[in-house]
Amino acid sequence: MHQSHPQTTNAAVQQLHDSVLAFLQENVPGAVISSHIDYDFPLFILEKSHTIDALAALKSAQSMEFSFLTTMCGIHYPENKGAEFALMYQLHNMPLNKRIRIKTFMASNDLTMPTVTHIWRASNWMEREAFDFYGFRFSGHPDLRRILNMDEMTYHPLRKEYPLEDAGRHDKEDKYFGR
Amino acid sequence: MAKHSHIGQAIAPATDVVDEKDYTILNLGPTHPATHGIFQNVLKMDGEIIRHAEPTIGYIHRAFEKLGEHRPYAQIAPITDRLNYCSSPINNMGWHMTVEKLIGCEVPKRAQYLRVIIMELARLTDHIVCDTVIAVDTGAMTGFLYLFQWREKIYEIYEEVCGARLTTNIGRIGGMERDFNETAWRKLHAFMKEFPKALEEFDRLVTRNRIFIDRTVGAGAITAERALEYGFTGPNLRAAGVDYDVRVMNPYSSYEDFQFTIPVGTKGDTYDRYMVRMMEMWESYRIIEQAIAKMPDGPIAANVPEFFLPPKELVYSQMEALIYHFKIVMGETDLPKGEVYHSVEGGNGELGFYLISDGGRTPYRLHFRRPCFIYYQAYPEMIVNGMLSDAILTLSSMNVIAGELDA
Amino acid sequence: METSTSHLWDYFPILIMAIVAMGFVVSVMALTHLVGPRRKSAIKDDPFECGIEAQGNARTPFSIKYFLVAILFVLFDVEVIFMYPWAVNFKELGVFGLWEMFTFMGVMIVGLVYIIRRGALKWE
Amino acid sequence: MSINVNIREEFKPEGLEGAGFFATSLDKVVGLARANSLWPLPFATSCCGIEFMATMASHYDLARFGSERLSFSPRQADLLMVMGTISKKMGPILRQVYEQMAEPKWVLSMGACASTGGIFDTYSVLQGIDRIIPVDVYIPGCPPRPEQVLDGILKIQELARNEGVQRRKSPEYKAMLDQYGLQ
Repeated sequence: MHQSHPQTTNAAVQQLHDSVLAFLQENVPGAVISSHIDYDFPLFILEKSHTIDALAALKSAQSMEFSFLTTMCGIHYPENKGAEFALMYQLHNMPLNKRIRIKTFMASNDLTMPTVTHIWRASNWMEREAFDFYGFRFSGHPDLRRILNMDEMTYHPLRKEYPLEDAGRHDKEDKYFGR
Repeated sequence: MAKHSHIGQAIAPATDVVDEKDYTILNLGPTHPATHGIFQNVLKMDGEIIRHAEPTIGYIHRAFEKLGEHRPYAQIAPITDRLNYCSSPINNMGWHMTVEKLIGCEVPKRAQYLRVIIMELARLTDHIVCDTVIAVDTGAMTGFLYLFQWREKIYEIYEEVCGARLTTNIGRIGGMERDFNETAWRKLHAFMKEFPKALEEFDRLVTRNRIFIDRTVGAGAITAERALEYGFTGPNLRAAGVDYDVRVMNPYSSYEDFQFTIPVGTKGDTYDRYMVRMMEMWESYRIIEQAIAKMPDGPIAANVPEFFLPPKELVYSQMEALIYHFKIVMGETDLPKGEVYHSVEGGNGELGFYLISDGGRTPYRLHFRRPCFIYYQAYPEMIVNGMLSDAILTLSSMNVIAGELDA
Repeated sequence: METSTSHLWDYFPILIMAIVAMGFVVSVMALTHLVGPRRKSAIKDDPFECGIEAQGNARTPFSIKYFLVAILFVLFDVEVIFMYPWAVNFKELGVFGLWEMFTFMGVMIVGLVYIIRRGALKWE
Repeated sequence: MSINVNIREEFKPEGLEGAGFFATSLDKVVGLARANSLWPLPFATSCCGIEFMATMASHYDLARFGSERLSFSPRQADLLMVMGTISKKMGPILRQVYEQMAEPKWVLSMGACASTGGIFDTYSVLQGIDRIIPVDVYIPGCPPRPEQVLDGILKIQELARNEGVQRRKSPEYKAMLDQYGLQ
């Protein structure tokens, strides 16, 4: 019923996308798997092992200077086999107001990723939150432990297979909610 | 007591280095009057000087992001109220704009102006709470008692528009649920007429107050580079000297039609954060003035019937409205596939909504970019080697809202 | 002989007032102790640590500066107490009393200046 | 020099009244004293805490009911006002603060989150504080309006006024505490 809406591709975003794509292909060969534009945000899907070098280059290079890490989070795609988990980094070049998004996929059995705390200090708690929610192991993180949930929690709640509700609730029988 | 062997001589200020094991451990714990919220800091103190701070958060973690995956789109707006509950309309509008960007609908001009008025009123309430709390923490209770009166007046305007005071759930996907009725306009004009006098009174009471200046200047300072390094946005970043404001850099809801300046501090200490919020209150006031003056006529909602909740009188009279009402309330409307990020200038910084939709009735993944969560990481670095009383002031001047921190 | 006892007699009202005062204090304490509910428990006797179980004990050494500031406060507080009798019979003492007190305060102010110059109140 | 003090009818305990004195049972006097001097401990965690600030501010002014002095330490608190979401991480802290409060103590659970977990039926939220501590008055609302909070305070005052002196030593009270595992 819903028609897929045209992706808004104005010229500036397209030009930003091409320049960053060219930069990545030239400086970190083999990193970019695919890239497209999502609603005024160029999105680059990078290969897991090259992600850290690409991020470091994007920050330090004169032409890029993505010196601000807007946000970072984990995503769980249970249905695509071999790449069940993804990590999203969103970078922002404040002086020129250029914003891009980097995504990298990984299988559920090796959720390890080098840390970016030495590149952006803001990512310290973001990585701890990603670990707390999805179980990503960030190698080299100064203090990787749960940040929002109780330390005694055994599972990683944001994964799709875990229920939302708290098991201790017995006044919400399914039959009242048509479940 | 070998450590203080020099006590026999004149009482020169002892700058001896107290070694590690002699620090007293102070627990600025979850329930503490000065933290204005629920976070814990285990401080290692050398007398009054803080040598080491170890924060713990998550005491009201309510799993917003998991909730976001289990609720249909119309029902997520009430959750976003509870993020930064001092200025919940800004969160609501941010969420509505994110979904509007996803479905690609253009909100009519009048609705955008109404939204700007509501958001700037919300920024006023947020900054009133923060500035009065800074004043209370330095001992000036009167400012709090007087200026809170005006927050009640803003709440009365909210009540006219959406019926709620604090958790407003204002606006809808596609526009505003109803226009300002006559009493809302009357209350807004009355507020606009008298608020400057009250704000000026508070300004005179606190801003040039000798005790306030002595206490806040230099307390919890952070440089612009460190602030950017820690991901600061909003008034705390502007206090450090970087003029980044989402309303100006990526304007939304026709903010580009209004003239307003961005106040910027220099040293990034508590006084600068206080002053930036104080100046921003004047700017918000000016924006509301311009919005009232240039208020265009026209519809208050875009023509997206499958997302915009129809008004009740239509639901009872027309068949389509009844069907759309039922589908939206039961959450049966699917949204297009896509990945969108939209950010608004919240009370504390850039509040971002990262939404991945797989075409279903609920978001596939919803991540909130919560400014408090990101800039609160710098708190230990800002208070070390400062006095304990400065640490309390720094915390209240950063305006860390626990709801947004532990979302 | 009689005058000596009558002399003593003048102080009898003060004795009564003291007894009543002490009596009030003791009786209120006893009443609340008897009437008020009490619940002893291990957790209740723990020090209040903002909701966390208390670790370590509170008898750790703390900085000497706290003691210094407290003693200086007591010192100047006592100075103010000396002004009460002066304030009571301010009229009778007249100008002589004024100068008397000014010299007393002058001595204290010299002490204060010495303390500030020495930086005892600074917290570095 | 007896001034005629007219206590409002519904608050006036029965008792022998004469010129300048009023004789009634000890329970009534203690109840009257407790009810009108409740020192609240504002256990404010989230949105209800901000609404409590509005209740404390000059417009709704909780001080009119004798609760002017907030005590943030449980030692001098009579009334534990739990306001906002209590997550599972916060549960032990809430129990600790409750147990360290001085007797007699009352608990007022403000808002849907404190009373039943509210809209946050999630893995990390304690679904209602009455699972860990006994609660006297629940205030619905998310957040309740300040008038509702004042009504809740009046209900707590009603309880305090009619409680009498012996309740906290009674076996039923002891049994109720054991049921929660509180000493």
